[in-house]
Amino acid sequence: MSLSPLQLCLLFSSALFCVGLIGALARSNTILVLLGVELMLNAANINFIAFWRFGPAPSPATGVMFVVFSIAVAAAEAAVGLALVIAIYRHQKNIRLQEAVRLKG
Amino acid sequence: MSIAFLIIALVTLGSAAVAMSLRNLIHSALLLIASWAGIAAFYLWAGAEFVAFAQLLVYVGAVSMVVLFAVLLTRQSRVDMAIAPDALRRIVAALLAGGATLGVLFGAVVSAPLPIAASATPVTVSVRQMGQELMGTHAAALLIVGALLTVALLGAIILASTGREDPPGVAPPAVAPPTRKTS
Amino acid sequence: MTKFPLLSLLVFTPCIGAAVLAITRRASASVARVLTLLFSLSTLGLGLVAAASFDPTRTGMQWIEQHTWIEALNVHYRLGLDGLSLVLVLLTGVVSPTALLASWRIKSSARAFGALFLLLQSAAIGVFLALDFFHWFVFWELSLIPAFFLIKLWGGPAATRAAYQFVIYTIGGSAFMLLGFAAIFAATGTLDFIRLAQEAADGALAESLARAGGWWPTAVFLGVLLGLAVKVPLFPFHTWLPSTYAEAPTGVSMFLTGVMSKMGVYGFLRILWPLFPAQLHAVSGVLLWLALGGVVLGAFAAMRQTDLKRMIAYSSINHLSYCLLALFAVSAATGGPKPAAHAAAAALSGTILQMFNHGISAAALFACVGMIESRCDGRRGLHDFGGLRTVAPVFAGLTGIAMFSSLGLPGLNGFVGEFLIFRGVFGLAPWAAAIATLGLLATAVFLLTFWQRVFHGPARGATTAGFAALSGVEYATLVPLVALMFILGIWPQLLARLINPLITTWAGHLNLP
Amino acid sequence: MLMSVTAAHVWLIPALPLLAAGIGALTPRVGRRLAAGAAIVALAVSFLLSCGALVTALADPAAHLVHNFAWFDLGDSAVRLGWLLDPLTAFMCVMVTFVGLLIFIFSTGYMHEDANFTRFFCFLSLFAAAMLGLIVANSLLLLFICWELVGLASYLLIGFWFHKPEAAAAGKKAFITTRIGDLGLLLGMVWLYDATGSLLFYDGGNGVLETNALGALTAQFTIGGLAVSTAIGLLIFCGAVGKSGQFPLHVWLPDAMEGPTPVSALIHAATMVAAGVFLVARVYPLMTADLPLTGVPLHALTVVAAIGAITALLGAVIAVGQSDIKRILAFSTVSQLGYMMLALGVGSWVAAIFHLLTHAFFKALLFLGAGSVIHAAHHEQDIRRLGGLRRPLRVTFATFAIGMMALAGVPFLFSGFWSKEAILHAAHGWTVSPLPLYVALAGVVLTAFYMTRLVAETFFGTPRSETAEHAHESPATMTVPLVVLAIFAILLGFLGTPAWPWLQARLEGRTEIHGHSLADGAGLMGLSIVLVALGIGAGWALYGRRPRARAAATDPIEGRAPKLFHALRQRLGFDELYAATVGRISDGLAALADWLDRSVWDGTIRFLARLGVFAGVVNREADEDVINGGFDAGSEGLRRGANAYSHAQTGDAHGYLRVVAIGFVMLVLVVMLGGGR
Repeated sequence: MSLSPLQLCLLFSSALFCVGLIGALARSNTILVLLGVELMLNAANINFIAFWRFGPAPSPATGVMFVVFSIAVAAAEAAVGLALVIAIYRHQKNIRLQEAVRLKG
Repeated sequence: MSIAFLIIALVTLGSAAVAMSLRNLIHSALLLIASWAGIAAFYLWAGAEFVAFAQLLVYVGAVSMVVLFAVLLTRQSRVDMAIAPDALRRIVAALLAGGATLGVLFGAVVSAPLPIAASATPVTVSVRQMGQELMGTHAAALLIVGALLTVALLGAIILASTGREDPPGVAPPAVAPPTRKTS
Repeated sequence: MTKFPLLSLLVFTPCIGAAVLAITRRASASVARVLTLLFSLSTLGLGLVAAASFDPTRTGMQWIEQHTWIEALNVHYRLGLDGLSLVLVLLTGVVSPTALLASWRIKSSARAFGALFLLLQSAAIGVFLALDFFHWFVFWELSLIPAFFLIKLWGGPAATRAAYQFVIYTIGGSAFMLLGFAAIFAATGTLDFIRLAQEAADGALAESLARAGGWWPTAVFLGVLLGLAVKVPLFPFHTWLPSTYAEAPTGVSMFLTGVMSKMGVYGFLRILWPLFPAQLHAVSGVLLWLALGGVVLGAFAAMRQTDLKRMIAYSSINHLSYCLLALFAVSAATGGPKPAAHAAAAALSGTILQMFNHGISAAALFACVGMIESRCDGRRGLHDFGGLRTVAPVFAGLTGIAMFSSLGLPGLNGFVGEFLIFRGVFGLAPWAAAIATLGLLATAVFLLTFWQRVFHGPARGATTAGFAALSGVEYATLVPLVALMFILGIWPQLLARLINPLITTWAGHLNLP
Repeated sequence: MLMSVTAAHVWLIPALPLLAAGIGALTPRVGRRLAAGAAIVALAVSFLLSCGALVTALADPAAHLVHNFAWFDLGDSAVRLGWLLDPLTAFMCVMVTFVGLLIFIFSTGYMHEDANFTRFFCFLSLFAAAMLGLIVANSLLLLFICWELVGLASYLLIGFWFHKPEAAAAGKKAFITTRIGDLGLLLGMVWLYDATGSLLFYDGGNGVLETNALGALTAQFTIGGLAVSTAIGLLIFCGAVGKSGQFPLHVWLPDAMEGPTPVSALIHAATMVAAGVFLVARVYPLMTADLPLTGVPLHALTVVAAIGAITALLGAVIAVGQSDIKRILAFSTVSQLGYMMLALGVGSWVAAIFHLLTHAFFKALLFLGAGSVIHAAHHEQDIRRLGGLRRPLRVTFATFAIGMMALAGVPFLFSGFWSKEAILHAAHGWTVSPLPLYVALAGVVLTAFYMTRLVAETFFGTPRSETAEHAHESPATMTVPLVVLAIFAILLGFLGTPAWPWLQARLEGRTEIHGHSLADGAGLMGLSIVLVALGIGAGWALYGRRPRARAAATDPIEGRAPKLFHALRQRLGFDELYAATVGRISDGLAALADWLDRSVWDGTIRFLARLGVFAGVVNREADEDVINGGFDAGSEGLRRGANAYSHAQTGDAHGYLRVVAIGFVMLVLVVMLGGGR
C-alpha cells in the first residue's frame, strides 16, 4: 500500500508521541518525564503543521498560528515544570517522581 | 516521498529515543536538543519557516538551557541514582502502554480515509502576513499568551527561589506558604 | 335538632380529652386513667344518642353539618351520619373503652398513653363521619401518628421496627390515594363524597377524569385502591399487619384490629365502590381471588403461627377478607344480567355486620391473650402453656366464648355476618363461596388448636406457677364484649335495623354508569 | 291429661333446658344440687311438654303446625325462623327428653365424685336445649344453628376431662371432622336460600319442602346434569354424614368415647348422632324430589343408600376387632346409623325413624350398662381384663343382656328385631339394586356375633383383673334408669310391628293403620332369624364355651387370622390414611401460606424498599432507626465510594499517565470500532 505524505507525517508524529510517552512513563527522573511530555507536545505540533501543509483545505495561516501559540505555552510549561523540579529537589533531595507522592489523598 | 523527510524523521526519532533511554541526564538533554532541531528541520521542510525558527529559538535555545540548568542544579549522588526496585515493572508497563498507543495510532492513521492533499503547491506565509494575523485575528490570544508567559515565569521564579533568605524557624513571607504547600 | 353539632362533638370530645390530659401535668396516673376512660366513653354515649334519634328509614345522611373551610379550594367542613357510619361509631364506642381498660395497667406514663389514645379515637371517628375528602384524609393520616407512638413507646421488644413498618407501609399506600384524589379534584373541582358519588353514578366523573387521558380513571382508581387495600389489608398487602398487631400493646392491638382495620373497609364502601363502580367491576375478578387468598391463606398461615398474637392477627386478615370478598362479589355482579338484589343485600349486610362482629370478637381475643401475657412474663407462645383451664376456669370460659364467636359459632355474633356473606357470595359467585369454606375450616382448626394447647391437657409451662384470678378491671374489659357477642348473636336485628334500609337502597341500584 | 301444646308454645321445650344451662353456668362449683336439680327439673318439664305436643300432633298427624317469625330484616324482606310441630318432631322430642332425663339421673350417680359436676350439667342441659331446638326448628337456618350448638356441646363434653390430652384431642377431632360435613350443609343451605328465597320448611305453600319450591328446584340443572335439588340434597347430606359418623367421616365417633360414659350414651349413641338421620328425614321431600326425574345421572337417595350400606358393614366389621367396651359400642353405633341411612336411602324414612327411636333406647341402655360396668370396675374398660361380672352385677347384667339382644335382633320380644325387620323389608323392596339388602343381612350376622363376644367376655368366665374381682353393683340412681330403659327396649318394638304399624302410620300422617299378616314377609324374616342365630352361635362358640383364661391370651380370631384381626384392631387404618392425606395436605398448605407471607410477599415489599422506593420500609438491618438508616446507608455509600476513589489517588504521576494512556487507547478503539468516522 502506498501512504500519502499526510499519513507519513502523521505516522512520524505518532511515533514521536509514543517515544515521549514511553519515556515519561518509564523514567523515574522528573526532568526526563518533563522532557517526554515536551516531546509529546512537539508531536502534536507536527500534526498541526502536517495538516496545514497537506490537509484538505489549507487556510492561509491557521495551522502556523496554532503552533506558534502552542510553542509559547510549551515554553511556559517547561519553565514552570523545571522550577517545580527544583522545588521538589529542595524538599526531598532527589527528583524521583515516584517519591513525590505527598500530595496524594 | 522525499529522502529529506525520511532522514529528518529518523534523526528526530532516533535521538529522542536514545535520549529517553540514557542514564546520563546531560547526554539526554543534548540528544533532545538534536531532536528538537530535527523537528525544526521538519517545519522547514514543510514550508513553515517562521515556526521552524520559533522552534529553534524556543527549544534549542531557551528550553534546553533551562533543562541544563535544572539538571545541574539537581545533581544527585550515585547512590541516589540507583535503579528503583520497581523500575523494571514500570518500564514494562510503560512499553506496553506506549506500544498499545502506537499500535492504535498507527492503525488509526493507516485506516483513516484521510483526504489526499488538494494542492501540491505549498502555501507560504510571509512574516508580514503572520504579523497581521497575530495582531488582527488572534490579538486576544496573543495577549492571553503574553499574560500566561508572564505569570508562568513569575511562578517559576517564586517556585525555584523559595525560602532562600528565610532564617530557619521564622514564618515564611507572604508568598511562601502556597509555594511550600505546592512543593 | 340539626342545629345541635352532635357529630362535631362526637369527633372532637376525645380530642378535647387529649388536650385536657396534656395540660393537667400534675394529675396522678389513676386520675389520668379515669379521665381518659370518661372521655373515651363519650363516644359510646353520644353514639347511643345518635342511634336513638337516628331515623333508619331515611337512607341519606343525617345530622349533616356543613361549614365553608377553605373557599379557594372549594373545601368544606362536612360531617354526616348514615347507617354505616353509625354502626362503626358504635363499634368505636364499644371497643375504645374496653381497649383502655385492657391497658389499665400499662407501666409508664398513663397520661401520655391516654392522650394519644384519645387522639387516635378522635381520628377514627373523624374518618367515619367526614364527608369531604380533604378532612377525611386529614383524619385518616392523623390516626397514624398516635398509633405510631403508641406502638413504638408501649409496644413489645420489636415494636420500633413494627411501628415504622406500619406507618411507612400505610403512608406509602395512602400517598397513592392522595395523588388519586388530587387528580379527581383537578378534574372536578370538588372533594365532596356525595357529589362525587352522584357524578360517578351518572358517569360524569369518569368522563371528566378521562379528559386528561383515557387511562386516567383507571390510574386514579388504582391509586385509591392501593391506599385502601393496604389499610384493610387486602391480601397480599397484609405483611405489615401480623408484626404490628403482635408488637403493639394489648389495648392498641384491640383498637387497631377492632376499629382501624374497619377504616379501610369503610373506605371501600364509602369511597371506592361508589366513586369507581365501573373500574371496580372491571377488576373485581382479580380482587375476588385476592380476597379469597386472604380468606384461605390467611387462615392457613394462622395455623402455622406459634405466637398467639400473630395467630389472632392472621385470623383478622381472614375475617376482614370475608368483608372484602362480599363487596367484590357484589361489584362483580353489578350490571350483570341476573337480578341479584337479594344476594347483594345479604352480602352487604353481612359485610357491615361482620365488621362490627369482628371488631368485638378480635378485640376480645386480643384482650385475652394480653391477659395471659401479662400474667406469664410476656410469654405468649403456643407451646408455653398447658392446662390453663384447670387453674383459671372462668377466664378459660370467657376466652372460649370469644374464640367460638370468632370461628362463627351460631348463637354468637360471628355467625350472622358470616352466614349472610356466604349466602350473598353464593348467590353472586358460587365458586368463591365454595372455596371460602376452606377458610372456615382452617379457622376452626387453628382456634381449636390454640384452645387445646393453651387451656387443655395437664398444667405445664408457664401455667404451672399458677394464674391469678381475673381482676375487676379485667372483668370490665371482657364481660361487655362477651355480653355483646351473645346479644348480637341472638338478636342481630339490633344492628340490622340500622343498616337495612341503606343496604336495600344500595342493593337496588346495582347499575354501571 | 296435659295442657294442649301448640306450635307457638313448642319453643318452650328447648328453652327450659337452655335456662337450666344458664343457671348451671352461673352456679359456683359448690352448687351441685342446684345445677343438677335445675337440669333435671327443666328436662322433666320439657318431657311433659313434649308429651303434650305429641298429643297435639297425633290429633292431626298429617298437618305441619308451624309458627314463623322474623329474626332480622334483610333487604326488602327478612330472615325468618320458625317452630314446627308434626309427628316426627313430637316423637323425637319425647324420645330425647325421656332418654335424656334417664341419663341425667344416671349422671348424678356416675359423675358424683367429679369436681366439675355443675359444669357437666350445664353442658348436658346446653346439649339437650340445642338438640331439642334442632328438632323443633321449622327453618333450615335455625336447624343449622342448633346443629352447630349440638356440635359445640359435644365438643365440650368429649373434652370434659380436658386435663387428659387424649380427651382434648378427641374433642377437637370430633368438632373439626363434623365441621367438614357442616360446611357442606352450610353451602347446601345458602344454595337453597339462593334458589328459593326462603329457608322455612313449611310456610303455607312457600316453604322449601312444599310443592312450589320443589318444583322449581327440580326444574333447574347444574354441574354434571344434576338437578339442583339433588345437588342441594347431597350437600345437606354431607352435614348428616359428618354428624352421624357415616363413612368417610366416621373416624371421630370412636374417639369421642373419651368423654364420660353418660355423654357417650346420650350424645354419641342415642341422640346427637341420630341428628343426621333426623335431618335427612326432615328434608325428605327435598331428597326425594328428584326421584320422578329420569335421565339424571344420580338420585340423591342412591348416594344415601350407598353411604349407609358401606357404613353399616364397615362399622360392624371393625367392631369385631375392638376390645374396649365403649369402642365396640361406638362402632356398633356407626353400623346402626348406617342401617338408618340405608333405610332412608332405599326410600323408607319411617323405618329409619322407627329404628332411630328403638336404637336410642337400647343403645342408651347398653352405654349406661357399660358405664355401670366401668364404674363398678373402677374405670377398667378393656373387656380382656374384665370377665365374670354377671354375679356381682346382677341388675346390670340382666339389663345389658336385654340391650344386647335388642341390638342383635333376637326375634319377637325385642324392639331391635322389629325395627331391623322394617329396614330389611324396605331394602328388599328397593328396585335400584339388591346390594343394600345383602349388606344389611351380612351386618345382621356380624352384629349378633360381636355383641355376643362383648357379653361373653365381660360377664362370663372368671374375673381377669384385680378391679374386676372387686366389682360391686352400682347405686340405685344408676340401676333404676337401666331398668326403665330395658323395659322400653322391649316394649317399644310393639308400636311398629308389621301387624300393627301404628308408629309408621302416624309418622306418615295417616290415622288409619293398615296392618298385614306376619306371613307376608315371612321368608325374609325367617332368613334374618337364622342369621341372628348363626351370629350368636358363632360368638358363643368362640368366646362363651371356652372363656378367656388370662387377660393377655390371644383372641380366637387373632389366632386364626392374625393379619385380619390386626387390621380390624387398627380400624382399617382410616386415621392413618387421613393423617397421611388430609392432614399432610393441610399442613403443607399452611406451610405454603406461611412461606408465601414470610418470603414472597414480605420479600417483595423488602425488595421494593431496597430499591429505595420507600427506603427502609422493612429494613431489618437498620432496626433501630429505619428512616435515618436509609439516609445513613446512602451517605455511607457515598463516603465509601469517595474513600475507594481517594485510594485511586496514589500521587503516582506515572500511574496517572498510564491511566490516561490506556483511556486514550480505549477511546480511539471505541471510535474506530464504533465506526465514528
